[in-house]
Amino acid sequence: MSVEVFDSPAAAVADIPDGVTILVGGFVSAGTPSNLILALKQTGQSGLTAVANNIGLGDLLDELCEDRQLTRVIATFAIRASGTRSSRFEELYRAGEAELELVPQGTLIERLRAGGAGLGGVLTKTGLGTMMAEGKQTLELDGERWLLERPLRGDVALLKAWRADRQGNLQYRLAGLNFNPVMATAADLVIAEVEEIVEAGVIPPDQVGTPGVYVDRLVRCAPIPVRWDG
Amino acid sequence: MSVEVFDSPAAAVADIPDGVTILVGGFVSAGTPSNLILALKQTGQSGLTAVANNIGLGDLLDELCEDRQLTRVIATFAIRASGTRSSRFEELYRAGEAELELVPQGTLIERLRAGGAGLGGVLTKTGLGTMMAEGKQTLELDGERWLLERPLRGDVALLKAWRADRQGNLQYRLAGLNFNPVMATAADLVIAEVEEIVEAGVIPPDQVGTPGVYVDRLVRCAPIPVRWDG
Amino acid sequence: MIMPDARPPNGLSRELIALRAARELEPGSVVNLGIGLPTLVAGFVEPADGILFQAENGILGYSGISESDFDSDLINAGGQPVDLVAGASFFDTADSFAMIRGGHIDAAVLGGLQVSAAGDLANWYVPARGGGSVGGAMDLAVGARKLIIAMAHVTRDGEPRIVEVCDYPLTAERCVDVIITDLAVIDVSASGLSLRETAPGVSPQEVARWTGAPLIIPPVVAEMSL
Amino acid sequence: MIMPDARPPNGLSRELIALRAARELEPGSVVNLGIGLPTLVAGFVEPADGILFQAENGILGYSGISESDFDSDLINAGGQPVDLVAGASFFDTADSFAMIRGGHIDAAVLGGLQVSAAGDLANWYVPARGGGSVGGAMDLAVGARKLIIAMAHVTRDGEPRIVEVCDYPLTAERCVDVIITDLAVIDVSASGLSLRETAPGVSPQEVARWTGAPLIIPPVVAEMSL
Repeated sequence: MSVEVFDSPAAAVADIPDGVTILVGGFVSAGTPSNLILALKQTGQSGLTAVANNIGLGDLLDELCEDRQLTRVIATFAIRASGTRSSRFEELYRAGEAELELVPQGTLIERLRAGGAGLGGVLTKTGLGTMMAEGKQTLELDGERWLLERPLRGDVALLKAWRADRQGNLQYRLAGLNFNPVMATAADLVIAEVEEIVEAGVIPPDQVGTPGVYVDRLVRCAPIPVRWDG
Repeated sequence: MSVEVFDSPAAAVADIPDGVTILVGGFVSAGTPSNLILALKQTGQSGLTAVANNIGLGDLLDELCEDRQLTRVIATFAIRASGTRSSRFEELYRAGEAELELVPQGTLIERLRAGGAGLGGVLTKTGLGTMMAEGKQTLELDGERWLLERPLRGDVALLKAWRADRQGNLQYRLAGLNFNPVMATAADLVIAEVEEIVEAGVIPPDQVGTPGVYVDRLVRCAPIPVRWDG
Repeated sequence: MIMPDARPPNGLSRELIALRAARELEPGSVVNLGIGLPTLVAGFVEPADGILFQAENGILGYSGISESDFDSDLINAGGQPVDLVAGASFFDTADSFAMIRGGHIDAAVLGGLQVSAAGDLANWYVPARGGGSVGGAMDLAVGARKLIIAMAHVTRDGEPRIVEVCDYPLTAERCVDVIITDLAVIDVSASGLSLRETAPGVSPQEVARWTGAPLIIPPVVAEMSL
Repeated sequence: MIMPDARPPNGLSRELIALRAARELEPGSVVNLGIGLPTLVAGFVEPADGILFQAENGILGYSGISESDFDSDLINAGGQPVDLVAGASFFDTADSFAMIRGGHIDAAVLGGLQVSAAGDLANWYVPARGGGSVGGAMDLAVGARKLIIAMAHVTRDGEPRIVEVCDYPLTAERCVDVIITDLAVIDVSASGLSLRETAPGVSPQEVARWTGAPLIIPPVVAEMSL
């Protein structure tokens, strides 16, 4: 249960092995663990599967494609409709060097939630009658059709919160929550970058966004502002 | 979307028809809409189904059994193992005048969540191999067995929060959250009793427990302290 | 019926499409705006109408795009900085899509690549490009109580985007309620596509000519008031 | 083997069962305590051990029962008022059971009516009474990484509660890891029930005599240190 505080993002991700699945919190610029993503680039793990809302132009996650560290991406935003400029991921994808599993946003978060909450899946109408339903089980219940979506978990989760206390409790700011609280529940090793680490008790109990029980590693670093251009 | 403020709990529940399903927030003494429950007793609707965590000795919900207003209860705590004293509900239940559907707590909240979140059901291991699985569909997926639990919704939800703003946003205190935030999403008419009503903007956006979009009616009243004895 | 070498009449600008879409929103309703053109809709509602915008990344109650002061944690689903109204709230993605799929969003305005006569929507995948970006579109198409599509009436090549059957991969079946384009406002119902309004200077016959599916033209078709 | 007219030896009090159960908890672990006897466990852990108690109604980090100052919004799952530790947090029931079912609770201590040789648990339904009260027991039995049952070794009528096969309706199959009673500490594994410790003054043979299922008695069985 106890949380470990690391001196640097690089130290916090150094022992992540090649070939694992990494959940990456954040939505475009909000709540994105930029320091941890860049540390992952620096430490150079390869064969990674990334699960994230978005990978595109301006996303730091896209940087991991420069040295072909990502071989598979599960995301909701990946290939833009307009082809004026390509992300590095798009180039890898077109070259057949990286796979893409595109998932509707509401389904991605429910699959992650199921993975963290000990559920075997959820039934949704999202994706019925579309490419997203291909190869998936549908159930008809009381005359209504539903698509069965299975749980998704990561070996590692990289999160960003505003601040943490020494119990590992995380507090988010503004729209920095997004995927972070659910991803915190759905990985074996949870690493969070925060702007500040405070004593236990400083974060009011009703403002804890992620209880410390979910968090394994903390690293304090100045946030890297990101501005998205798709 | 707009929320209506009522002068009294009785006025807030007066037009609830007979025979509807009512979700009742709260967990024993915490976050329990005591004023609204007593108002329901006063206005005298009958043939009601109540969905609540607990109905037992000392629960105000049990008072609705005095005049046989409840004909069906869906709950997690209902009949005590020890029979030294009986609740009114237990008497009705033994007389065959009220039905009981007992549901594991984690399953009850997931069924309510599914009902509010547009999901057709969830797969859980809870209840597998027990009486709770009788008559329910099980799925075997990748060699693991799961129990399919279907959504649950109410016609009405009665909630208790600490305070509300004039947009209907609710803020809870301490362990007063429990079933309230999920039940707020899963009923057609949502009525909340609160200790205070403030202007929009007073509740910080990151401390809103239930966004106003879910809330139809507010009534300000002094909380009734409840002490449970099972 | 369609002449590929001809050009459609001049219709509304993107801004005016957004303005017309804004007029479609009920006072006091909760509305989600898709990326691109729909984002502009927020700029055309009156504060007095009390419309609350929901962003699927976890905000209820932003008022519009705020380019002045960028806080990377305060953005809409398109990554644009936003301002908040009094009474706004934040929540995580799970709660956001519970709100969307659960039917708690009164209306969504999304962009479109194609809409079919049955109200099927295609808006996330360009076959020539592959891969795709779906975001929250499929959940919004399934969950929003009213789905408004704001798009150009034809492609850059002059091909109709309103078609008998979508040949682009679907976002959802039978989900669209209203189509607002540079040329027209078209209602989608079980009986088909029905022309409600035309853009100023555009005739019902011209709309029909650039529409790739049967279009019901009532005896009286109003001109959009903008 | 069982003589209904005989009485079992005097074993531990409820408080000492709770104390022994407390010793079973790892420092720094996250623990859920069931209603009744298990609630007493919170009173027997050392603050220095940093054990965090979770209450399924939505608290992580309560320290113990606080009868002095009743706040109706600050209770455990048994309705008892509690104090918080520094670093506590509140959450709703959905998040609480996500934590429980998702395997994030290191250990749960629950009461029992019957435990079978295979580790099946029955603890929510007394056939003679009907109806039942299940609370979070089924979710905890399925989700907690280690399940400790704290109960009296026999019923008031002297019938064993540890049985070959439960005749009371089950809470969950094959879920129990350790049984702590007034007479013994018994480990449950794939190979069956194994006696680990006896209460002071109670012999392994006496434990076996009041146990309704085969009991493995290793060559050395420790006496509980309390």
